[in-house]
Amino acid sequence: MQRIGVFVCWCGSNIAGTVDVAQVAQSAAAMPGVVYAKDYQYMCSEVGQNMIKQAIAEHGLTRVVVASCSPRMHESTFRKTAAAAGLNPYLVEVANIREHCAWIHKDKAEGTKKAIALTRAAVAKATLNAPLVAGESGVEKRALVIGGGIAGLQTALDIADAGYAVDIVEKSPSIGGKMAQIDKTFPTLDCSACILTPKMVDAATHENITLYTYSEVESVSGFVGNFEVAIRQKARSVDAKKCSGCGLCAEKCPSRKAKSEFDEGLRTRGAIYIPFPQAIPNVPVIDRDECTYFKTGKCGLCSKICPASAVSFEQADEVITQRYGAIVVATGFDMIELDKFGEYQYGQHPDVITSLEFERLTNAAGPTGGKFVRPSDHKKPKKVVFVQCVGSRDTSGRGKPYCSKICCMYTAKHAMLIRDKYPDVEASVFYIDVRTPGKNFDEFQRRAVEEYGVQYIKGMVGKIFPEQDKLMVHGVDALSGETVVIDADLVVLASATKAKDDAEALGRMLSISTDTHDFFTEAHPKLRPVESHTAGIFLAGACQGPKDIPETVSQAGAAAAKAIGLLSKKKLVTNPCVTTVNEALCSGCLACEKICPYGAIAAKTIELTNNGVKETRVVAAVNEALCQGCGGCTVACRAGAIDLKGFTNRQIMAEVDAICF
Amino acid sequence: MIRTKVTPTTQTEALAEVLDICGTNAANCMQCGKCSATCPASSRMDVLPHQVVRLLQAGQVEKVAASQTIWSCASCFACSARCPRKVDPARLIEAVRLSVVRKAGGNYLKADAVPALADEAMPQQALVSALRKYSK
Amino acid sequence: MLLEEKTSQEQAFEPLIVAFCCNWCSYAGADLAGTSRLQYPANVKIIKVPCSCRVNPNFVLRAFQKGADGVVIAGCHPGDCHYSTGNYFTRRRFTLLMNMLDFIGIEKERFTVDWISAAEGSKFAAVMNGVLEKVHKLGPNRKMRDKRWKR
Amino acid sequence: MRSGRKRMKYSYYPGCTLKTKAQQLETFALKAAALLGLELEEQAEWQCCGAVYPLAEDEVATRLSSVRALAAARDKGEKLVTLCAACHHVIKRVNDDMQAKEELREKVNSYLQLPAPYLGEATVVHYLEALRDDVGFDKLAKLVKKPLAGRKIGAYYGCLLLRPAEIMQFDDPENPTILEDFLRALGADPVVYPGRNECCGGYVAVTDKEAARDISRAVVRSATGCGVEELVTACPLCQYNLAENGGPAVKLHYFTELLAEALDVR
Repeated sequence: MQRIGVFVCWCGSNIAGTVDVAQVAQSAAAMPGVVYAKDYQYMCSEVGQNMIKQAIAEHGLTRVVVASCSPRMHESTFRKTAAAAGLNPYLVEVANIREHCAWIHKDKAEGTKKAIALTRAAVAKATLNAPLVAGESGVEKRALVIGGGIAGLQTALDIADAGYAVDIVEKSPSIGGKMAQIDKTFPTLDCSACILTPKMVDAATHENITLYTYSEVESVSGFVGNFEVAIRQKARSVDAKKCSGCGLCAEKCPSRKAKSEFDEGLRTRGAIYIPFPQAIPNVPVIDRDECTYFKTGKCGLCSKICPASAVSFEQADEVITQRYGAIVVATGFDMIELDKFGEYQYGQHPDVITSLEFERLTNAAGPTGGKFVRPSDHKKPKKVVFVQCVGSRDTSGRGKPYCSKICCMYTAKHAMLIRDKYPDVEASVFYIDVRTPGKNFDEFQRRAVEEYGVQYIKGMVGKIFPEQDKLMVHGVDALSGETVVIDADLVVLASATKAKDDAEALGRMLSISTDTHDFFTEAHPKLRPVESHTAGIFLAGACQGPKDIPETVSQAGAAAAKAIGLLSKKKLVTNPCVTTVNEALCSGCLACEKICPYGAIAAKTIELTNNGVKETRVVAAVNEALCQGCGGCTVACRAGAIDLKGFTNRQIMAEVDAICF
Repeated sequence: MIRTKVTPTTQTEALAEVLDICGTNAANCMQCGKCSATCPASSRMDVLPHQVVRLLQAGQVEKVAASQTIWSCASCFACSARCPRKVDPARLIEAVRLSVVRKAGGNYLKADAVPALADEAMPQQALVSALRKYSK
Repeated sequence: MLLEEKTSQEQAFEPLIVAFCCNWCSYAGADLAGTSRLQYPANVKIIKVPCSCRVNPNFVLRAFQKGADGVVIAGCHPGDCHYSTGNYFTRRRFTLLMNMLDFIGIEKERFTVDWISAAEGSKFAAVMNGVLEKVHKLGPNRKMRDKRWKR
Repeated sequence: MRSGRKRMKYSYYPGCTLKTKAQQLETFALKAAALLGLELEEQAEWQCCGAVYPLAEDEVATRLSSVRALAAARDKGEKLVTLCAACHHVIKRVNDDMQAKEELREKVNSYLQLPAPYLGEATVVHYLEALRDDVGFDKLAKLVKKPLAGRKIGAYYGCLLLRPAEIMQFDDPENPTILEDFLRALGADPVVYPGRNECCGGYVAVTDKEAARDISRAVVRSATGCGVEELVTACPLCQYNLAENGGPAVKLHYFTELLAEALDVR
């Protein structure tokens, strides 16, 4: 007979508010095998944990049941407590009487009844718990960073500086990401390129960093410490080893129809092109959908004029397979399409642009060479109107319900820069709320109003009516209760941010979850903000939710620290809840082998003596390093020979029985 | 006295009546004012649509009921279509208007006034609409 | 049984629902329902399994034998399984079990397989409320409970 | 009718105004329909739709006439086709109510006591939608005899056909194209102007002529600002407001007038 101790936590008033904890403890004391039951305010506190340790020693407990919050929260805490008292940690069970009971029920009598039932189930299971010993697995000393924007670069640099090899996989032909497109950064107004390009160069030249640009992750398998990743390096059609980066091909390419992604479509590029002058690697790429040679077999001019004979039309995609100990996802964000916001005339009128287009329009290296002119007639605008929250905080289905977080600050920046350079230009900002929490952020926005004379109008724009060469912006000043019209020359829309379109697919490949807006979900919103739910995979930057550069960089650093912590381990403790085969029962049919997604089960020949006769038999054998403990095979086994440690058939049956008590 | 201090509350009978009629509510509104910005009839309104919603949020139905706004709304649904928060100002305004005309003597447009208002070209669609909107 | 007695018994009918939830999605979804303070009846009692594919049809039958009025299996959405393919097995296995339950006279409505992600606290509560509603309409499970049934 | 052409039968709901002040809207629609293979059979004993959709959730009586029309179309197994934007708006939204609002559905049915309760089975289409989806603008273009080339025509949508978009399902409410596509099929080169989906002033014209004038003038100004000389409408009240209150700057036609003109059945 086991000697079980039951510890009922109040969680302050979180549990005690709707569950009579004393009664739970009292009922538990009468359950079979229970020799000790106690309730306490905070079981997870040091005092609470000591209480458990002391009880184990004093009462000779062989099993521990804690009725408290979700095991996802504190199971590991209590396991450590038990281990410290000399009890195998897997002899601890947690009854979830907070998330699954106290927090969802209001009636105290009902809540108490349910808490007792859940505790009874945990006691029944614990009775059958067996001591388990975790195995060990090695750690591949190499990290993969997916995404080469500022988040990915910072993560990679930090990991590489700690002495570990890092590979960056970037989908587009150059690293740099969105930050490379930005002109100035808030709140200090330093030039984005001036602070980003050195980091790009550092990454490219770092001895521990390998860049895979124009590449995508194709498949991921394995587990923490031992991921195996296939990376597809798309054919650039240019031999990077031969190319000197002279740019002659891009200059001479006769195809000029493709819109430059880097310049947000405000100018065109060749079919062979280098995305932007500071691109890394400085190797052109052929856009095969645009290239005349690839479409018709004619032209081939680039190949003819290349002084290094680097152009290679025959180049094919290459798949590289590599093992990694840790993966950091830093795939960034996008801006939403505005085709559902016809009232703002985006796409209908050339002088209605997005904020990202405005960045390119005012950039010295941008399509206008930094000259502040509007797209339609290349005249300098006299009145510029900024509209915030275009699609943000929008529950109508046209936009996104969340706050995009960065628009208040960059809009203030845009308006301030205009007023600074061109004091004769009027700048107005329509806003719903100004949200500027952040170091020196509010001061920055106030400076736009107070020193630079930007007109801030609390209210939205209803519709824009193009009239002759003006954009009549009809809005409202909600504070004064006046309707407003501005005859603007240029309108800048702060469109909402969104997750990358392929984020969900990538998440699925990595087995990490995405939220309803396809942003990757962190393991805990407060306490584990850079970890995903899957061990060994970390998150950095705006792929986890809208964020600005300072926040992205700090998250990147945090993700790097987590990855370094993992890579620095010699061995990882594996999950001991793996399947095990009872060879005496196994018929060797290997139905289990077929359904294992990890290839963890294989046939094994055993020798046995049957009535003095030696014979051999085939049975299933589990590779514990590969088994992830899903338990799918246990159901497939006709003989009931395979069982899952920690979740055995008997344990679950016992739980069912206890619940249906 | 030009103004008195009000106590915002959602616990008024008048508000309950209005919300009952329209089956929608005003809580989603975050006062961006897009409804007012886009309203083609705003020039005749003493209380702008976003202010209507705000007054309803604060339970001050009487102020809306006494406004010119409820008679100026043309039910063109531009406000509702462009609202980022799925608030339906046209419906809220209609509900207040109905809470007025449904009361005895509440008709804004009386049938015998119609001949004087109608002209030769006016389609009866206009007259039927107006009577439906402005009287019971 | 007198009609009066019968109705009073029906009023007192407190169904017991056993829910098997996978650790990665649905158990976390149930946690989220709790964290979000979404209400669903206390009749639902959750058993944690690593993956919905760990649930042996025997467990379901055992629950019915022991007097459960409804059984729920909840796992990650198809395609989102933490173990890649576990929930596909669940789906196939329990389509079969569903037919078998039907065959032996257990109302299909007593048994639910659904997909609830870690982000779907509200779906968790909604599914549980839906199951409760269905089971309430069916009344107590009398067909399969065996002599070990005690209530 | 030429043989071999598929004829499409519809249950046609005209509405009051089409029988009096807006006869051109109907006459030319019917003439063109005959040529296009659209068989519009006018519903027997139709009643006024009420002209405005009752926004109040608790109004049942004002929805009944629409339900009668819908049930009649359902019983014949035909699509219900409308011409007047107001009728279309009211009937389409009431149909949506009948599909979506259980309580209302019960009340309406227990009031009407139809042989078979009406549960929102009918499909409501506007004449323009029938042209676009059933006839096809490509085919329409082939039948045009007198193309409207060289004229500066703008389309005026107004509100009722477009909003609320999720119920009307007519077109993109901010960037509609159906009328422009229609005009293109007739050989015209339509002028797109921003005021085309703004309000004409509607019934406000009855009680506040000033206001209606402000509102419809804004539309006309937006149109003429883009060079529009002629406007097409699909609604008698829009037509009235733009003509009487919008000022003389543009010529106004119902879209069916131009249709008949281009098909040379005017």
